[in-house]
Amino acid sequence: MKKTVSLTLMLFALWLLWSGIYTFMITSFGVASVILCVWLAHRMNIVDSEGHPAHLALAHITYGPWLLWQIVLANIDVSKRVLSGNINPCWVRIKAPQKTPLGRVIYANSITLTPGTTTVQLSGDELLVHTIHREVGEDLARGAMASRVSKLEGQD
Amino acid sequence: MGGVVDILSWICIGGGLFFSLMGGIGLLRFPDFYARCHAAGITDTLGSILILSGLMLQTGIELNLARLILILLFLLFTSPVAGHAIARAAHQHGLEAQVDGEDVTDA
Amino acid sequence: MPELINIALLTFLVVISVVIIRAKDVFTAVMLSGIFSLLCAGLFTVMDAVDVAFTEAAVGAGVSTVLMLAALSMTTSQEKERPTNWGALVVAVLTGALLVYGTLDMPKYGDPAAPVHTHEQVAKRYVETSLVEIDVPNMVTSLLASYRGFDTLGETTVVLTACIGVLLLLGGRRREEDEHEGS
Amino acid sequence: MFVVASIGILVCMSLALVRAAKGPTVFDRILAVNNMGTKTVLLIAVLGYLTGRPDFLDLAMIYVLINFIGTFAILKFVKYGDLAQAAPPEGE
Repeated sequence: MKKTVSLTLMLFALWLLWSGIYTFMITSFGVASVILCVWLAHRMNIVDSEGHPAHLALAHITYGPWLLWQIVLANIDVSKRVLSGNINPCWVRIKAPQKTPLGRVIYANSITLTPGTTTVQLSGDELLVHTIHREVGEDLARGAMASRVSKLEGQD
Repeated sequence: MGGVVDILSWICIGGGLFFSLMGGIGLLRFPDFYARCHAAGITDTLGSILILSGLMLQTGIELNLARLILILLFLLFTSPVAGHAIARAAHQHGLEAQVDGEDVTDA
Repeated sequence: MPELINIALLTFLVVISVVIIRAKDVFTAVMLSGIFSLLCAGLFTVMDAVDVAFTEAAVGAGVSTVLMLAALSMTTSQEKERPTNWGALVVAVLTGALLVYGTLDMPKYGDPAAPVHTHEQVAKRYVETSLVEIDVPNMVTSLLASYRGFDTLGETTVVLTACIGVLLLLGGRRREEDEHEGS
Repeated sequence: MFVVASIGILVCMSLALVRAAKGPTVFDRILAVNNMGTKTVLLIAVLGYLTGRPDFLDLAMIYVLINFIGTFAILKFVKYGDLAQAAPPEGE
Protein backbone atom coordinates (compact mmCIF):
# COMPACT_ATOMS: atom_id res chain seq x y z
CA MET A 1 0.00 0.00 0.00
CA LYS A 2 2.84 2.37 0.87
CA LYS A 3 4.36 1.73 -2.53
CA THR A 4 1.09 2.45 -4.31
CA VAL A 5 0.74 5.77 -2.53
CA SER A 6 4.31 6.83 -3.28
CA LEU A 7 3.91 5.75 -6.91
CA THR A 8 0.75 7.81 -7.22
CA LEU A 9 2.41 10.85 -5.71
CA MET A 10 5.45 10.46 -7.93
CA LEU A 11 3.39 10.10 -11.10
CA PHE A 12 1.30 13.12 -10.21
CA ALA A 13 4.40 15.21 -9.48
CA LEU A 14 5.74 14.14 -12.86
CA TRP A 15 2.48 15.11 -14.51
CA LEU A 16 2.54 18.53 -12.86
CA LEU A 17 6.10 19.05 -14.09
CA TRP A 18 5.25 18.16 -17.65
CA SER A 19 1.96 19.94 -17.92
CA GLY A 20 2.74 23.52 -16.94
CA ILE A 21 -0.96 24.44 -17.21
CA TYR A 22 -3.06 24.20 -14.11
CA THR A 23 -6.66 24.96 -14.98
CA PHE A 24 -9.28 22.83 -13.29
CA MET A 25 -10.23 20.81 -16.35
CA ILE A 26 -6.70 19.91 -17.42
CA THR A 27 -5.59 19.07 -13.89
CA SER A 28 -8.57 16.73 -13.52
CA PHE A 29 -7.46 14.97 -16.71
CA GLY A 30 -4.06 14.59 -15.10
CA VAL A 31 -5.56 13.08 -11.96
CA ALA A 32 -7.62 10.68 -14.07
CA SER A 33 -4.61 9.53 -16.09
CA VAL A 34 -2.51 9.04 -12.96
CA ILE A 35 -5.24 6.89 -11.42
CA LEU A 36 -5.53 4.87 -14.63
CA CYS A 37 -1.76 4.29 -14.70
CA VAL A 38 -1.60 3.22 -11.07
CA TRP A 39 -4.56 0.88 -11.56
CA LEU A 40 -2.91 -0.69 -14.61
CA ALA A 41 0.39 -1.04 -12.77
CA HIS A 42 -1.47 -2.70 -9.94
CA ARG A 43 -3.15 -5.14 -12.30
CA MET A 44 0.21 -5.93 -13.87
CA ASN A 45 1.68 -6.62 -10.42
CA ILE A 46 4.68 -4.41 -10.98
CA VAL A 47 4.30 -2.27 -7.88
CA ASP A 48 6.93 -4.02 -5.79
CA SER A 49 10.30 -3.21 -4.32
CA GLU A 50 12.09 -3.99 -7.59
CA GLY A 51 9.84 -2.06 -9.92
CA HIS A 52 9.65 0.90 -7.62
CA PRO A 53 12.72 0.96 -5.37
CA ALA A 54 11.73 3.94 -3.27
CA HIS A 55 13.83 2.69 -0.36
CA LEU A 56 17.03 3.32 -2.30
CA ALA A 57 16.24 6.94 -3.17
CA LEU A 58 17.97 8.36 -0.10
CA ALA A 59 21.03 6.19 -0.50
CA HIS A 60 21.51 7.50 -4.02
CA ILE A 61 22.19 10.99 -2.70
CA THR A 62 25.69 9.92 -1.68
CA TYR A 63 26.24 7.32 -4.39
CA GLY A 64 25.16 9.52 -7.32
CA PRO A 65 27.85 12.20 -7.04
CA TRP A 66 30.56 9.59 -6.50
CA LEU A 67 29.44 7.69 -9.60
CA LEU A 68 29.30 10.94 -11.55
CA TRP A 69 32.89 11.70 -10.63
CA GLN A 70 33.95 8.19 -11.69
CA ILE A 71 32.16 8.74 -15.00
CA VAL A 72 34.03 12.00 -15.54
CA LEU A 73 37.39 10.36 -14.82
CA ALA A 74 36.59 7.39 -17.05
CA ASN A 75 35.47 9.68 -19.87
CA ILE A 76 38.72 11.60 -19.80
CA ASP A 77 40.64 8.33 -19.77
CA VAL A 78 38.75 6.83 -22.72
CA SER A 79 38.96 10.10 -24.68
CA LYS A 80 42.74 9.99 -24.28
CA ARG A 81 42.72 6.44 -25.56
CA VAL A 82 40.60 7.46 -28.54
CA LEU A 83 43.20 10.06 -29.47
CA SER A 84 46.29 7.97 -28.77
CA GLY A 85 44.90 4.63 -29.94
CA ASN A 86 46.45 3.03 -26.84
CA ILE A 87 43.98 0.22 -26.22
CA ASN A 88 44.47 -3.32 -25.00
CA PRO A 89 41.01 -4.84 -24.60
CA CYS A 90 40.51 -7.74 -22.25
CA TRP A 91 37.76 -9.65 -20.50
CA VAL A 92 37.26 -9.37 -16.75
CA ARG A 93 35.46 -12.04 -14.75
CA ILE A 94 34.46 -10.85 -11.30
CA LYS A 95 31.94 -11.73 -8.64
CA ALA A 96 29.27 -9.26 -7.65
CA PRO A 97 29.30 -9.24 -3.83
CA GLN A 98 25.80 -7.74 -3.49
CA LYS A 99 23.13 -9.76 -1.74
CA THR A 100 20.00 -8.79 -3.68
CA PRO A 101 19.44 -9.03 -7.44
CA LEU A 102 18.59 -5.32 -7.45
CA GLY A 103 21.99 -4.51 -5.93
CA ARG A 104 23.74 -6.59 -8.57
CA VAL A 105 21.82 -4.85 -11.32
CA ILE A 106 22.82 -1.47 -9.91
CA TYR A 107 26.44 -2.64 -9.85
CA ALA A 108 26.31 -3.98 -13.40
CA ASN A 109 24.65 -0.82 -14.67
CA SER A 110 27.19 1.37 -12.89
CA ILE A 111 29.95 -0.59 -14.61
CA THR A 112 28.33 -0.12 -18.00
CA LEU A 113 27.62 3.55 -17.36
CA THR A 114 31.34 4.15 -16.81
CA PRO A 115 32.94 4.30 -20.25
CA GLY A 116 35.78 1.86 -20.75
CA THR A 117 33.94 -0.97 -19.04
CA THR A 118 30.85 -2.74 -20.37
CA THR A 119 29.05 -5.53 -18.57
CA VAL A 120 28.44 -8.20 -21.14
CA GLN A 121 26.89 -10.90 -19.02
CA LEU A 122 25.37 -11.13 -15.57
CA SER A 123 24.54 -14.67 -14.53
CA GLY A 124 23.95 -15.45 -10.88
CA ASP A 125 26.55 -13.35 -9.13
CA GLU A 126 29.16 -13.60 -11.87
CA LEU A 127 29.89 -10.67 -14.12
CA LEU A 128 31.63 -10.79 -17.46
CA VAL A 129 32.97 -7.34 -18.27
CA HIS A 130 34.74 -6.10 -21.37
CA THR A 131 37.29 -3.41 -20.62
CA ILE A 132 39.17 -1.21 -22.98
CA HIS A 133 42.55 -1.67 -21.33
CA ARG A 134 44.09 -4.18 -18.95
CA GLU A 135 44.79 -1.43 -16.39
CA VAL A 136 41.13 -0.44 -16.34
CA GLY A 137 40.15 -4.06 -15.81
CA GLU A 138 42.59 -4.56 -12.95
CA ASP A 139 41.34 -1.40 -11.36
CA LEU A 140 37.77 -2.68 -11.56
CA ALA A 141 38.74 -6.05 -10.11
CA ARG A 142 40.08 -4.29 -6.99
CA GLY A 143 36.41 -3.69 -6.21
CA ALA A 144 36.13 -0.07 -5.07
CA MET A 145 32.83 0.32 -6.90
CA ALA A 146 31.57 -3.06 -5.70
CA SER A 147 31.95 -2.12 -2.04
CA ARG A 148 30.26 1.23 -2.68
CA VAL A 149 27.22 -0.48 -4.17
CA SER A 150 27.15 -3.00 -1.30
CA LYS A 151 27.08 -0.11 1.14
CA LEU A 152 24.26 1.52 -0.83
CA GLU A 153 22.33 -1.71 -0.68
CA GLY A 154 22.80 -2.00 3.07
CA GLN A 155 21.45 1.45 3.80
CA ASP A 156 17.79 0.74 3.21
CA MET B 1 21.40 36.05 -17.26
CA GLY B 2 24.60 36.69 -15.37
CA GLY B 3 27.82 36.78 -17.32
CA VAL B 4 29.48 34.11 -15.19
CA VAL B 5 26.61 31.67 -15.63
CA ASP B 6 26.64 32.31 -19.35
CA ILE B 7 30.35 31.58 -19.65
CA LEU B 8 29.99 28.49 -17.48
CA SER B 9 27.18 27.17 -19.64
CA TRP B 10 29.22 27.64 -22.80
CA ILE B 11 32.14 25.86 -21.22
CA CYS B 12 29.75 22.98 -20.43
CA ILE B 13 28.31 22.86 -23.94
CA GLY B 14 31.76 23.12 -25.50
CA GLY B 15 33.04 20.31 -23.31
CA GLY B 16 30.00 18.21 -24.17
CA LEU B 17 30.63 18.74 -27.86
CA PHE B 18 34.27 17.80 -27.40
CA PHE B 19 33.40 14.53 -25.67
CA SER B 20 30.66 13.74 -28.19
CA LEU B 21 33.21 14.24 -30.92
CA MET B 22 35.63 11.93 -29.13
CA GLY B 23 32.86 9.35 -28.97
CA GLY B 24 32.17 9.73 -32.69
CA ILE B 25 35.85 9.43 -33.58
CA GLY B 26 36.21 6.40 -31.31
CA LEU B 27 33.17 4.82 -32.95
CA LEU B 28 35.02 5.05 -36.26
CA ARG B 29 38.53 4.37 -35.07
CA PHE B 30 38.30 1.46 -32.67
CA PRO B 31 39.03 -1.91 -34.22
CA ASP B 32 36.17 -4.11 -32.99
CA PHE B 33 32.60 -3.96 -31.80
CA TYR B 34 33.24 -4.22 -28.05
CA ALA B 35 35.78 -1.41 -28.12
CA ARG B 36 33.30 0.72 -30.02
CA CYS B 37 30.78 0.18 -27.23
CA HIS B 38 33.11 2.11 -24.93
CA ALA B 39 33.37 4.95 -27.42
CA ALA B 40 29.59 5.11 -27.73
CA GLY B 41 29.48 5.26 -23.94
CA ILE B 42 31.35 8.57 -23.95
CA THR B 43 28.64 10.27 -25.96
CA ASP B 44 25.91 8.71 -23.89
CA THR B 45 27.36 9.81 -20.58
CA LEU B 46 29.60 12.83 -20.30
CA GLY B 47 28.66 14.23 -23.72
CA SER B 48 24.96 14.38 -22.88
CA ILE B 49 25.54 15.32 -19.25
CA LEU B 50 27.62 18.36 -20.20
CA ILE B 51 25.44 19.53 -23.07
CA LEU B 52 22.25 19.20 -21.06
CA SER B 53 23.84 20.89 -18.03
CA GLY B 54 24.89 23.73 -20.28
CA LEU B 55 21.30 24.10 -21.42
CA MET B 56 20.15 23.93 -17.79
CA LEU B 57 22.41 26.85 -16.91
CA GLN B 58 20.84 28.80 -19.77
CA THR B 59 17.35 28.10 -18.51
CA GLY B 60 17.27 29.37 -14.97
CA ILE B 61 14.69 28.23 -12.45
CA GLU B 62 11.52 27.22 -14.30
CA LEU B 63 9.63 24.19 -15.54
CA ASN B 64 12.02 23.58 -18.40
CA LEU B 65 14.80 22.99 -15.91
CA ALA B 66 12.83 20.06 -14.52
CA ARG B 67 12.28 18.77 -18.04
CA LEU B 68 15.99 18.90 -18.81
CA ILE B 69 16.79 17.08 -15.58
CA LEU B 70 14.25 14.41 -16.49
CA ILE B 71 15.70 14.00 -19.98
CA LEU B 72 19.14 13.59 -18.42
CA LEU B 73 17.83 11.05 -15.91
CA PHE B 74 16.08 9.07 -18.64
CA LEU B 75 19.26 9.05 -20.69
CA LEU B 76 21.37 7.96 -17.75
CA PHE B 77 18.92 5.20 -16.81
CA THR B 78 18.32 3.87 -20.30
CA SER B 79 21.74 4.14 -21.93
CA PRO B 80 23.56 1.55 -19.77
CA VAL B 81 20.67 -0.87 -20.14
CA ALA B 82 20.66 -0.45 -23.91
CA GLY B 83 24.45 -0.65 -24.07
CA HIS B 84 24.50 -3.80 -21.94
CA ALA B 85 21.71 -5.35 -24.01
CA ILE B 86 23.57 -4.72 -27.27
CA ALA B 87 26.83 -6.10 -25.88
CA ARG B 88 25.10 -9.14 -24.42
CA ALA B 89 23.27 -9.86 -27.65
CA ALA B 90 26.55 -9.66 -29.54
CA HIS B 91 28.27 -11.92 -27.02
CA GLN B 92 25.51 -14.52 -27.13
CA HIS B 93 25.61 -14.39 -30.88
CA GLY B 94 29.20 -15.54 -30.60
CA LEU B 95 30.86 -12.34 -31.77
CA GLU B 96 34.54 -12.65 -30.89
CA ALA B 97 36.37 -9.78 -29.26
CA GLN B 98 39.92 -8.89 -30.18
CA VAL B 99 41.67 -9.47 -26.90
CA ASP B 100 45.18 -10.43 -26.04
CA GLY B 101 46.31 -12.03 -22.83
CA GLU B 102 44.30 -13.84 -20.22
CA ASP B 103 41.13 -12.75 -18.51
CA VAL B 104 41.51 -10.62 -15.43
CA THR B 105 39.78 -12.07 -12.36
CA ASP B 106 39.32 -10.79 -8.85
CA ALA B 107 40.30 -14.07 -7.26
CA MET C 1 21.01 30.05 -39.44
CA PRO C 2 18.32 27.35 -39.18
CA GLU C 3 18.66 27.05 -42.98
CA LEU C 4 22.13 25.61 -42.46
CA ILE C 5 20.77 22.97 -40.10
CA ASN C 6 17.97 22.22 -42.53
CA ILE C 7 20.48 21.72 -45.30
CA ALA C 8 22.65 19.48 -43.13
CA LEU C 9 19.67 17.36 -42.07
CA LEU C 10 18.46 17.08 -45.67
CA THR C 11 21.94 16.02 -46.73
CA PHE C 12 21.87 13.31 -44.10
CA LEU C 13 18.50 12.17 -45.43
CA VAL C 14 19.89 11.90 -48.96
CA VAL C 15 22.95 10.00 -47.75
CA ILE C 16 20.79 7.61 -45.75
CA SER C 17 18.49 7.01 -48.73
CA VAL C 18 21.46 6.15 -50.93
CA VAL C 19 22.81 3.78 -48.28
CA ILE C 20 19.37 2.17 -47.91
CA ILE C 21 19.11 1.61 -51.65
CA ARG C 22 22.60 0.14 -51.84
CA ALA C 23 22.18 -2.09 -48.76
CA LYS C 24 21.90 -5.76 -49.66
CA ASP C 25 20.88 -6.66 -46.11
CA VAL C 26 17.22 -5.81 -45.51
CA PHE C 27 17.79 -5.60 -41.76
CA THR C 28 20.26 -2.77 -42.29
CA ALA C 29 17.75 -1.03 -44.52
CA VAL C 30 15.07 -1.24 -41.81
CA MET C 31 17.33 0.21 -39.18
CA LEU C 32 18.53 2.98 -41.42
CA SER C 33 14.94 3.85 -42.22
CA GLY C 34 14.45 4.20 -38.48
CA ILE C 35 17.19 6.83 -38.42
CA PHE C 36 15.62 8.37 -41.49
CA SER C 37 12.33 8.90 -39.64
CA LEU C 38 14.14 10.24 -36.61
CA LEU C 39 15.99 12.81 -38.72
CA CYS C 40 12.75 13.67 -40.55
CA ALA C 41 11.21 14.39 -37.19
CA GLY C 42 14.20 16.58 -36.37
CA LEU C 43 13.60 18.46 -39.61
CA PHE C 44 9.92 18.96 -38.76
CA THR C 45 11.02 20.32 -35.41
CA VAL C 46 13.25 22.89 -37.07
CA MET C 47 10.31 23.87 -39.28
CA ASP C 48 8.14 24.43 -36.19
CA ALA C 49 5.74 21.57 -36.89
CA VAL C 50 6.11 20.00 -33.45
CA ASP C 51 2.89 17.98 -33.73
CA VAL C 52 3.97 16.34 -36.96
CA ALA C 53 7.35 15.67 -35.41
CA PHE C 54 5.69 13.92 -32.47
CA THR C 55 3.74 11.68 -34.81
CA GLU C 56 6.73 10.99 -37.01
CA ALA C 57 8.85 10.01 -34.01
CA ALA C 58 6.21 7.74 -32.50
CA VAL C 59 4.89 6.17 -35.69
CA GLY C 60 7.79 6.46 -38.13
CA ALA C 61 10.71 5.71 -35.86
CA GLY C 62 8.91 3.63 -33.25
CA VAL C 63 5.97 1.63 -34.52
CA SER C 64 6.90 1.18 -38.17
CA THR C 65 10.42 -0.01 -37.35
CA VAL C 66 8.90 -2.61 -35.05
CA LEU C 67 6.32 -3.60 -37.67
CA MET C 68 8.95 -3.92 -40.37
CA LEU C 69 11.09 -6.06 -38.10
CA ALA C 70 8.07 -8.24 -37.38
CA ALA C 71 7.51 -8.62 -41.10
CA LEU C 72 11.20 -9.33 -41.56
CA SER C 73 11.05 -12.17 -39.06
CA MET C 74 8.80 -14.03 -41.50
CA THR C 75 11.15 -13.75 -44.45
CA THR C 76 14.86 -13.89 -45.02
CA SER C 77 16.91 -10.77 -44.49
CA GLN C 78 19.01 -11.04 -47.66
CA GLU C 79 17.93 -9.37 -50.84
CA LYS C 80 17.89 -11.51 -53.99
CA GLU C 81 20.31 -10.51 -56.72
CA ARG C 82 18.31 -8.92 -59.49
CA PRO C 83 19.21 -7.06 -62.65
CA THR C 84 18.66 -3.32 -62.37
CA ASN C 85 15.11 -2.45 -63.36
CA TRP C 86 15.44 0.69 -65.47
CA GLY C 87 11.69 0.98 -65.99
CA ALA C 88 11.13 1.28 -62.27
CA LEU C 89 13.81 3.96 -62.02
CA VAL C 90 12.12 5.99 -64.76
CA VAL C 91 8.73 5.70 -63.01
CA ALA C 92 10.22 6.71 -59.67
CA VAL C 93 12.06 9.71 -61.13
CA LEU C 94 8.95 10.82 -63.03
CA THR C 95 6.76 10.56 -59.92
CA GLY C 96 9.30 12.49 -57.92
CA ALA C 97 9.50 15.17 -60.58
CA LEU C 98 5.69 15.42 -60.64
CA LEU C 99 5.56 15.84 -56.86
CA VAL C 100 8.23 18.53 -56.97
CA TYR C 101 6.30 20.22 -59.79
CA GLY C 102 3.22 20.12 -57.60
CA THR C 103 5.00 21.90 -54.75
CA LEU C 104 5.91 24.81 -57.06
CA ASP C 105 2.33 26.06 -56.83
CA MET C 106 2.34 26.03 -53.06
CA PRO C 107 2.90 29.24 -51.12
CA LYS C 108 6.39 29.71 -49.71
CA TYR C 109 7.22 28.30 -46.25
CA GLY C 110 5.98 30.76 -43.63
CA ASP C 111 4.51 33.14 -46.22
CA PRO C 112 2.02 35.44 -44.45
CA ALA C 113 0.12 35.96 -47.71
CA ALA C 114 -0.68 32.25 -48.05
CA PRO C 115 -4.40 31.53 -48.52
CA VAL C 116 -4.54 29.67 -45.18
CA HIS C 117 -3.51 32.77 -43.31
CA THR C 118 -5.60 35.27 -45.22
CA HIS C 119 -8.99 33.52 -45.19
CA GLU C 120 -11.53 35.92 -43.73
CA GLN C 121 -13.34 33.75 -41.21
CA VAL C 122 -11.78 30.36 -40.54
CA ALA C 123 -8.21 31.05 -39.47
CA LYS C 124 -9.10 34.26 -37.69
CA ARG C 125 -11.90 32.66 -35.72
CA TYR C 126 -9.76 29.72 -34.64
CA VAL C 127 -6.88 31.95 -33.61
CA GLU C 128 -9.09 34.32 -31.67
CA THR C 129 -11.58 32.04 -29.99
CA SER C 130 -10.12 28.55 -29.67
CA LEU C 131 -8.42 29.35 -26.39
CA VAL C 132 -11.62 30.77 -24.93
CA GLU C 133 -13.94 28.09 -26.27
CA ILE C 134 -11.83 24.97 -25.76
CA ASP C 135 -9.39 25.97 -23.02
CA VAL C 136 -6.50 24.05 -24.56
CA PRO C 137 -3.38 26.19 -24.96
CA ASN C 138 -1.93 24.43 -28.01
CA MET C 139 -4.02 25.53 -30.94
CA VAL C 140 -3.26 22.58 -33.20
CA THR C 141 -4.27 20.16 -30.46
CA SER C 142 -7.46 22.02 -29.70
CA LEU C 143 -8.39 22.04 -33.39
CA LEU C 144 -7.71 18.34 -33.83
CA ALA C 145 -9.43 17.23 -30.67
CA SER C 146 -12.48 19.50 -30.70
CA TYR C 147 -13.49 21.28 -33.91
CA ARG C 148 -12.31 18.29 -35.91
CA GLY C 149 -13.03 15.75 -33.22
CA PHE C 150 -15.04 13.36 -35.36
CA ASP C 151 -12.41 13.47 -38.07
CA THR C 152 -9.71 12.59 -35.54
CA LEU C 153 -11.89 9.87 -34.03
CA GLY C 154 -12.26 8.34 -37.49
CA GLU C 155 -8.51 8.44 -38.07
CA THR C 156 -7.81 6.87 -34.72
CA THR C 157 -10.33 4.13 -35.42
CA VAL C 158 -8.60 3.36 -38.70
CA VAL C 159 -5.21 3.15 -36.99
CA LEU C 160 -6.62 0.98 -34.19
CA THR C 161 -8.26 -1.38 -36.70
CA ALA C 162 -5.01 -1.65 -38.63
CA CYS C 163 -3.07 -2.40 -35.44
CA ILE C 164 -5.53 -5.09 -34.35
CA GLY C 165 -5.40 -6.59 -37.85
CA VAL C 166 -1.60 -6.76 -37.82
CA LEU C 167 -1.54 -8.21 -34.32
CA LEU C 168 -4.09 -10.85 -35.27
CA LEU C 169 -2.08 -11.81 -38.33
CA LEU C 170 1.15 -12.09 -36.32
CA GLY C 171 -0.51 -13.87 -33.41
CA GLY C 172 -2.30 -16.36 -35.64
CA ARG C 173 0.97 -17.39 -37.18
CA ARG C 174 2.58 -18.01 -33.82
CA ARG C 175 -0.24 -20.16 -32.52
CA GLU C 176 -0.05 -22.38 -35.57
CA GLU C 177 3.66 -22.84 -34.96
CA ASP C 178 3.11 -23.70 -31.33
CA GLU C 179 0.58 -26.35 -32.23
CA HIS C 180 2.97 -27.69 -34.79
CA GLU C 181 5.72 -27.96 -32.22
CA GLY C 182 3.38 -29.50 -29.69
CA SER C 183 2.14 -32.34 -31.91
CA MET D 1 26.30 30.14 -30.07
CA PHE D 2 23.56 27.52 -30.09
CA VAL D 3 24.29 27.29 -33.80
CA VAL D 4 27.81 26.12 -33.04
CA ALA D 5 26.43 23.53 -30.64
CA SER D 6 23.92 22.17 -33.15
CA ILE D 7 26.50 22.06 -35.92
CA GLY D 8 28.85 20.18 -33.60
CA ILE D 9 26.15 17.64 -32.84
CA LEU D 10 25.43 17.29 -36.55
CA VAL D 11 29.10 16.52 -37.16
CA CYS D 12 28.99 13.83 -34.47
CA MET D 13 25.86 12.41 -36.07
CA SER D 14 27.60 12.17 -39.40
CA LEU D 15 30.40 10.15 -37.76
CA ALA D 16 27.85 7.74 -36.31
CA LEU D 17 26.13 7.59 -39.70
CA VAL D 18 29.36 6.49 -41.34
CA ARG D 19 29.64 3.68 -38.80
CA ALA D 20 26.02 2.67 -39.41
CA ALA D 21 26.63 2.53 -43.13
CA LYS D 22 29.94 0.67 -42.89
CA GLY D 23 28.88 -2.02 -40.45
CA PRO D 24 30.55 -4.50 -40.63
CA THR D 25 28.44 -6.53 -38.16
CA VAL D 26 24.78 -6.05 -37.34
CA PHE D 27 25.70 -5.04 -33.79
CA ASP D 28 27.91 -2.19 -34.98
CA ARG D 29 24.92 -0.88 -36.84
CA ILE D 30 22.59 -1.16 -33.86
CA LEU D 31 25.17 0.62 -31.73
CA ALA D 32 25.47 3.40 -34.27
CA VAL D 33 21.70 3.73 -34.62
CA ASN D 34 21.27 3.89 -30.86
CA ASN D 35 24.03 6.46 -30.62
CA MET D 36 22.43 8.52 -33.34
CA GLY D 37 19.18 8.44 -31.43
CA THR D 38 20.90 9.89 -28.37
CA LYS D 39 22.43 12.61 -30.50
CA THR D 40 19.07 13.41 -32.07
CA VAL D 41 17.70 13.97 -28.58
CA LEU D 42 20.53 16.37 -27.82
CA LEU D 43 20.10 18.08 -31.19
CA ILE D 44 16.40 18.66 -30.62
CA ALA D 45 17.03 20.01 -27.13
CA VAL D 46 19.61 22.45 -28.49
CA LEU D 47 17.37 23.36 -31.43
CA GLY D 48 14.60 24.26 -29.02
CA TYR D 49 16.88 26.86 -27.48
CA LEU D 50 18.16 27.99 -30.88
CA THR D 51 14.67 28.80 -32.10
CA GLY D 52 13.67 30.23 -28.74
CA ARG D 53 11.01 27.61 -28.08
CA PRO D 54 12.18 25.36 -25.23
CA ASP D 55 8.83 23.56 -25.44
CA PHE D 56 10.64 21.22 -27.80
CA LEU D 57 12.04 19.55 -24.71
CA ASP D 58 8.87 17.45 -24.49
CA LEU D 59 9.74 16.09 -27.89
CA ALA D 60 13.27 15.28 -26.77
CA MET D 61 11.83 13.39 -23.82
CA ILE D 62 9.62 11.28 -26.08
CA TYR D 63 12.63 10.55 -28.25
CA VAL D 64 14.68 9.20 -25.36
CA LEU D 65 11.97 6.68 -24.57
CA ILE D 66 11.26 5.74 -28.19
CA ASN D 67 14.94 5.26 -28.85
CA PHE D 68 15.17 2.93 -25.87
CA ILE D 69 12.15 0.88 -26.91
CA GLY D 70 13.31 0.80 -30.52
CA THR D 71 16.73 -0.54 -29.54
CA PHE D 72 15.07 -3.30 -27.57
CA ALA D 73 12.73 -4.23 -30.40
CA ILE D 74 15.71 -4.55 -32.71
CA LEU D 75 17.66 -6.62 -30.19
CA LYS D 76 14.74 -8.93 -29.56
CA PHE D 77 14.49 -9.47 -33.27
CA VAL D 78 18.19 -10.22 -33.53
CA LYS D 79 18.06 -12.63 -30.63
CA TYR D 80 14.86 -14.56 -31.20
CA GLY D 81 13.93 -13.68 -34.76
CA ASP D 82 10.50 -12.81 -33.44
CA LEU D 83 9.29 -9.77 -31.55
CA ALA D 84 6.37 -11.31 -29.73
CA GLN D 85 8.24 -14.21 -28.19
CA ALA D 86 9.27 -14.12 -24.56
CA ALA D 87 12.74 -15.04 -23.39
CA PRO D 88 13.35 -18.77 -23.01
CA PRO D 89 12.45 -19.93 -19.48
CA GLU D 90 15.98 -20.83 -18.43
CA GLY D 91 16.85 -17.11 -18.55
CA GLU D 92 20.51 -16.28 -19.07
